[in-house]
Amino acid sequence: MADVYVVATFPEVDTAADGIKRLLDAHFAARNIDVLTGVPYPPETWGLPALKSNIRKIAALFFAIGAACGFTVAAGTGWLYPLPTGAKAIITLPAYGIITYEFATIFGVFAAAIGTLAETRLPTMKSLPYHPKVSEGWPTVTVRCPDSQNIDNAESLLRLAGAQDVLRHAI
Amino acid sequence: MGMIVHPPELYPDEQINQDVLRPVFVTTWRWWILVAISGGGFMAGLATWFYMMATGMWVTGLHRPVMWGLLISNYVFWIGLSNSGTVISAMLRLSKADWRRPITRAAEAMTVFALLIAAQFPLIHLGRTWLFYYILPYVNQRLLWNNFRSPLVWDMMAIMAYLGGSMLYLYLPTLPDFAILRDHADGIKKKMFTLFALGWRGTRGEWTTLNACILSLALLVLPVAVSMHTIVSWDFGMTLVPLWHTSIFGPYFVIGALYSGMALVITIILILRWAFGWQRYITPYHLDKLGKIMLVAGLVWFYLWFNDYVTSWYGKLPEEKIIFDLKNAGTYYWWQITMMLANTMVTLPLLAFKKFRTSPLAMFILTIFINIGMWIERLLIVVPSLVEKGPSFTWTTYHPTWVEWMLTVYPLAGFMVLYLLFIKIAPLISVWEIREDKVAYATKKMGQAELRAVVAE
Amino acid sequence: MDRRDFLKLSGLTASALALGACQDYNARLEAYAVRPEEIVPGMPTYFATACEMCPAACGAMARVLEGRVVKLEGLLDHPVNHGGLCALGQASVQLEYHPDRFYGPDIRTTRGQPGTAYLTLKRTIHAAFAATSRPTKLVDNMKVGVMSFGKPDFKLGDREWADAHAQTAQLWPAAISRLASGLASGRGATLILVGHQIRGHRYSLLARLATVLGAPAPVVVEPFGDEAIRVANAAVYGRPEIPTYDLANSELVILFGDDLFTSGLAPTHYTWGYGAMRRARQDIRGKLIVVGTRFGEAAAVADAFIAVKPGTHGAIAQALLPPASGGISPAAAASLTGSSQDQIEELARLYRTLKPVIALGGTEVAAQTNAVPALTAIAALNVAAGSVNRTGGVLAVAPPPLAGMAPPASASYRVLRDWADKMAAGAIRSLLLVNVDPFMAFPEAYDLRGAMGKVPFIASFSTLPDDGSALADLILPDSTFLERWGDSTPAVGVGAAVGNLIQPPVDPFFAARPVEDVILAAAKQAGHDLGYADGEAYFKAMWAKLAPDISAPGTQSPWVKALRVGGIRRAGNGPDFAAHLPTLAPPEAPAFRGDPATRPFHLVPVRSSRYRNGLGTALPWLQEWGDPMVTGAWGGWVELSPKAAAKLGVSQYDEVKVESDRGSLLLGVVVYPGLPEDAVGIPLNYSRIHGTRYDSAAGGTIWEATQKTDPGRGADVRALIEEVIEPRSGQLAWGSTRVSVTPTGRQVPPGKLVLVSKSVQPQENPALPHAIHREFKVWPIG
Amino acid sequence: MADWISDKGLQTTTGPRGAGRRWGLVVDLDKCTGCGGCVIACHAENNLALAGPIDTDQGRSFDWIRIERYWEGEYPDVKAQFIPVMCQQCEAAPCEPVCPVFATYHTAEGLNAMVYNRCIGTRFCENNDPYNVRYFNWFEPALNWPDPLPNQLNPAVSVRSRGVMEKCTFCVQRIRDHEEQARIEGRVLKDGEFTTACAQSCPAKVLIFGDLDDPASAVSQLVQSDRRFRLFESLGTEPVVYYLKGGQG
Repeated sequence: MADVYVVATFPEVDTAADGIKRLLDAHFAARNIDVLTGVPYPPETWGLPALKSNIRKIAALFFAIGAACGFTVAAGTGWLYPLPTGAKAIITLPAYGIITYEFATIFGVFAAAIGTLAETRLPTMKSLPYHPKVSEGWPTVTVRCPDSQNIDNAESLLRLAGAQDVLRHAI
Repeated sequence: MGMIVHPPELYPDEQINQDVLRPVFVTTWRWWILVAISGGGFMAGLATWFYMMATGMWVTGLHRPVMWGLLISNYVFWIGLSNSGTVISAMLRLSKADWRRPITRAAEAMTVFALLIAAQFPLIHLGRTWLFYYILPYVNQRLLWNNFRSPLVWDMMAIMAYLGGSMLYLYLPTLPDFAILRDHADGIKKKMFTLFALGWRGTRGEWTTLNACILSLALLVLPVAVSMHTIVSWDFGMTLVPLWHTSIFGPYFVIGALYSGMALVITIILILRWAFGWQRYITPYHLDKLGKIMLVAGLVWFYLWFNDYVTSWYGKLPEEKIIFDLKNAGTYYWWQITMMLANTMVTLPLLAFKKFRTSPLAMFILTIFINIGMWIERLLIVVPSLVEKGPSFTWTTYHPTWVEWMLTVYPLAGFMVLYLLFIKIAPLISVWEIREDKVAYATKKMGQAELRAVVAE
Repeated sequence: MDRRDFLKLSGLTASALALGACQDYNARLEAYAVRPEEIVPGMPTYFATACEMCPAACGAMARVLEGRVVKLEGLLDHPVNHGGLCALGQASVQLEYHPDRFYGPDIRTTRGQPGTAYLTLKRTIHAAFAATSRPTKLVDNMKVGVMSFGKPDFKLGDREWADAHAQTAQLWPAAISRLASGLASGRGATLILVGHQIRGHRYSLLARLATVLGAPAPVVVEPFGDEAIRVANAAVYGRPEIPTYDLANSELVILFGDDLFTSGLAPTHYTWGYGAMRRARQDIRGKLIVVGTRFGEAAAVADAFIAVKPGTHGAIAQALLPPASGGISPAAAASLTGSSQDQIEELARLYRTLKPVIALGGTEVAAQTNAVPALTAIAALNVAAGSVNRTGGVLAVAPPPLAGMAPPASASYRVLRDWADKMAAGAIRSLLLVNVDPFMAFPEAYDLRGAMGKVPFIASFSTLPDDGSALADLILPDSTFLERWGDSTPAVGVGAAVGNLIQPPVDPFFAARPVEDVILAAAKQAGHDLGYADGEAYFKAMWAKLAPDISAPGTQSPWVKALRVGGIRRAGNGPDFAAHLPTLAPPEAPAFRGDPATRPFHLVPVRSSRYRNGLGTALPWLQEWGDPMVTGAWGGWVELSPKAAAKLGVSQYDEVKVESDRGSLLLGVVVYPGLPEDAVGIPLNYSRIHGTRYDSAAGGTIWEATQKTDPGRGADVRALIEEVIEPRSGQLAWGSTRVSVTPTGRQVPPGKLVLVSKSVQPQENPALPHAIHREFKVWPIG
Repeated sequence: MADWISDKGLQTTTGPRGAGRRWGLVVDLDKCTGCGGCVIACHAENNLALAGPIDTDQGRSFDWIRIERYWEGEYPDVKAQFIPVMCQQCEAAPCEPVCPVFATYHTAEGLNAMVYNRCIGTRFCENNDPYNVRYFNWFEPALNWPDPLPNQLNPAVSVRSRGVMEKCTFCVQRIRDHEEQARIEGRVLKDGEFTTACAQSCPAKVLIFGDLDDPASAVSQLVQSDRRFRLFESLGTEPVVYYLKGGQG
């Protein structure tokens, strides 16, 4: 059965936070509640549990992998095709160190970008709950309601908190 | 009371949208004229390039032993310009300097486009451009990879890393703004921005990840910018060519790049400020801050330049003295004088005055002059060392031809074209970052007092 | 059948054969006649022959690949060149494949205008060229870069080549008939002018033709020649020859004038001798002192250079001689020559102490009005020092192995001029220019063109277009020495009896034919059967006389043996000179033409190693190679001393007008530190009016790779030279002209002055050019 | 392994070599008269292109070996010196490592090899060449040989195309040819069995080519001379072209 989201836009942060508080008080699961905003707000703003990102770790991991790749490619090339040039060693550590670093950065940068997309599950084909007012700066609370009887409840709670526009969004 | 503070005023979100997004949707005749002019220059440069490819490198003024000339000094110049955008943005992001917000996007875009332009020069000046891919480390049936001992390969790797990093560093922070554009656009533009926004909604998770990503990128890109300019300097420093073979070139190039790049950032934001009426976003406060950074960069640049100058002057190694004399007493004397006037002797003292730093017109003229000086400086690095290197029997002079001058106009025109097109696909002031500023500086009424909310990111 | 096969088959059908044997550098030297099955495609074949680019008669080895000659090398152990070969010799392959070679005989109805049959042939051959696949367009240009390396294969258009060969085959009979009728009409009033390539038995054959016609003997034209040296040598050594200078074993060589190694009669031989003199002996390093006006190549390698005023070389020689035989004091010599007395005294000391010593004079001395007395004084130095008939000294020339091979003496300018006067008077009915461009030997002050215009019939045997052939009614292009038979012997003594046998490593290019084939056929038609079917039969018959002298191992015939080693060489010298020390008159002052007030500069025409006697100008390698001293390429220039340049306010690449009483030239300035303030140097014989694309004065050829138009070489310095004759030898005193130099205020147009090295002259900034060269800056003087 | 990561291991003067030969050239400046036979011999042997007058003046001509002339002093006390300069085939060649595509590298027998097919024309090698002996093909050389001049071309040497660098190869085609010949005949190469085109043409025997690793070879003997020096020796490029000073030394 399709998930139904209740989407409520608020003109102000305070009222939106209030709406979330009401939902939590009504035993809506925190993991089903989200806020769409035009700017990032401090995590504490909504009274929801803080989220963690693994991007830094991913970038660091791939930085290391890139370093290994870079050195392997540079040194391996020298190893397989040992062409002497200018009485430089076949495995020239300073030169290959530079290649190692550049490879590491390329890997790290792209890992951070691809990791971001993966972590945020973007780009997506799904029609996810959204309200155009978000881009006007209106915080918009979305609540996933697995049980259809909770939908009305959520709507009324959010209206009570001062939501301007409350919609249902089914996937 | 006239004091310049930040942020100057706070606007409602709708106003910001209106101000900042307008250039994306509203196209004036002035834009078309600029596109026509720069596009013409770009196409002419492109045609010149293809002419040179089809005819041969003899159409340039290059000859033995001046194997690199104007084209490579253009390369170094544009690589230098590309430095500052990403660097300033990353530096200020990492140091959480809030005043950065209105200028980061414009600066980052400058980096990407200057780099895209600069990266063409190594290809332009190849004898057999159509075989450029021999330099790439890809598996091939020729059973040969590239020579990782060559500074040109380091250079290629560094350009790839910096270009990749800068493009992502430009694109990912623009995602929320593409979402805003998507919500404001219709028709074909809506489709385009929907595609660009990748379905950004602004969930808590998205923001958390994006912020982490931006910080990671800033951390990665900042040293890569340093490495990139250092490696460009090593294209010269690794050689045995007199006055190229110096260990100061690394930091000297990095700081020179920062200096000329900062100048271009200021030139660009001033143009944007006038063109789009963004006086309320880009204020003398920014000019003052950027001017201070530029002043420091300029002083350090001069300090390093003087280091190089005085060591080769005092040391008097015969082969170095020949080139030194060319610059300071010979053929290139007036170039040297012009350079010193344009980017040091006149400019740096003026920058020390707040009055100059905060005057948009003065800064505009000043930054243009700095970049003229820096362009000459690149020329003076590349050319004199080559015309009189090696056995004096082979010494020569160098006179660029129209082809090389066309290919000097080409990067400028190309850069303008790219920048003008970018105006139409992304807001040049980061909308969400300004709004975040507003959140950060929001005030709360407490009793009779208006208190500033202290918000940590 | 493509052209390669054509060349291969037709070139290799002779009867004699020999298997390759190893000799120098492991080369497989071959006799001319090798059967096709013995040739491995892709493997070079070497043919021993001799170089004929100049009179030196160097032994040479032609490397032939699939019917094409790709390189000429020196023949090791040849007494003339000892394995070396000079620039001109190396460039001879460009003569062979010169783009402007005459493709076949040309009967002209209007002088200077090619005949219709020739033009048709030329078109056919160009069509055949065009049928080969070569990159010509820009797009192809790029394709070559991408797709392939090396020159695309010649895909010859078979039909076009067959046409070309059919056409050439038809042209010769008519041309020979025309020559026969020309000879018949000329008879006793026939004049045969020959160049240096007509020598040995080729000369004998022409001499025989002259005899049967009742005409005067063929006249040898050597531009700006050496007759004064021969006259002086006759006076001192008793024979008008240029003896063997045994440089290799001498301790001191005093060279008057400066062109021994570059443009003398045997540069490779003397260069070899110089090298051996310096470093071949264990403990002795021979010294070289150069006495001259212009500091040139020899002075550059000399231990000392004694600068003298133009034409005063003889005074230095006389300062070294005892007073009894006309010697003068060093002080007197110093005042006459303008050089330092100390230097002369030091030279006298060396001359007295070092034995053996050789003194010899070059063209700088010979080009003056006092040439003979000066050269006599120089030759007398050898007698006074006891160097004559002595190892390390001056030795008599060994007679050639065959009397018929003796080198014909070149005619003096006075003789040439007399003949030209006869032409002008209408006394010459028929003129044969055999491998010679007479214009190279005449200053423009003499109207040779007008004189030749009076001759009813002119036939030219030139291989390349030149000013002489431009006036011909009939062109009968001679084969190059790489395509025909011949023999030669050196023009100077080399310490051995040398008979070079020249064989054709490749087939004649297109339809060129050897002179002797044409002469024999035409003489026969004119009713004088000279007794031989063709050149090959003629040379075989001549060399048959030598058979007992050539010891041939095994079954090889002496002829094949001679072919394999390139002739016959026997070490030894001629019968000793009966030299005597002449009593000299006080030094004679040289005469100059031109008022010193209005013409302040002496003109020093420089015979360069690049152009030599004029044959080199047509060859692009020699044009493009920078002159060793000036580094100038492609044409002429005017050398000005730094002081003179400063005084005139000109610098390199400025254009000046150089003017004598005879004419004027516009030339680019080269600042040349090796000249006195009152002399200018201009290279000699660098251009022709009707030359090839590479040496014509007017230019206009498009250089395809860069689409640049060749500016041309400009008028030659012969336009300036006064017609002054040295009275005793009749030689042209071509160094007797005074000129003025006027800046035009412009720079020369691009390509008119070409300098390979543009480095700053040390006079402008003494610190610079040498700073970087400290490591090898040890000058020859210890 | 130690050889691979230490620069010393590849210093060809001391390190191991594959071919057991190390080609070298000795130039005796005391014999050189600047006659230029070597220059034209090189043109003929190695298919050097013609540049034409304008491009020659612009410094785009080809002289794999050139005779440099240096002046000193003022007339009449003027002096000049010739010095033939060709690729010095440096053992620590600065031009080699800067090539991004291995178009130039060092062969086991000490030759500074140039692989035209790989060259993309960065021209970095000539920048880093202290002797300025590398020549770039600014134009399509084949176009400057009007018919029938190309008949002279030496088929053993490739004709370069536009956009690639070229330089003296020590006549590598001759080396290969004679190595092959020796192999067929089952013997070792003899000293002086062959030589480069320039050395062969030199009438004064200024240039002597041979194997520096063969102690009996003529070049090995000559490099013992006190007159020996190398160009720009202080740069540490380790050329294998040895010059012998002129003069009484």
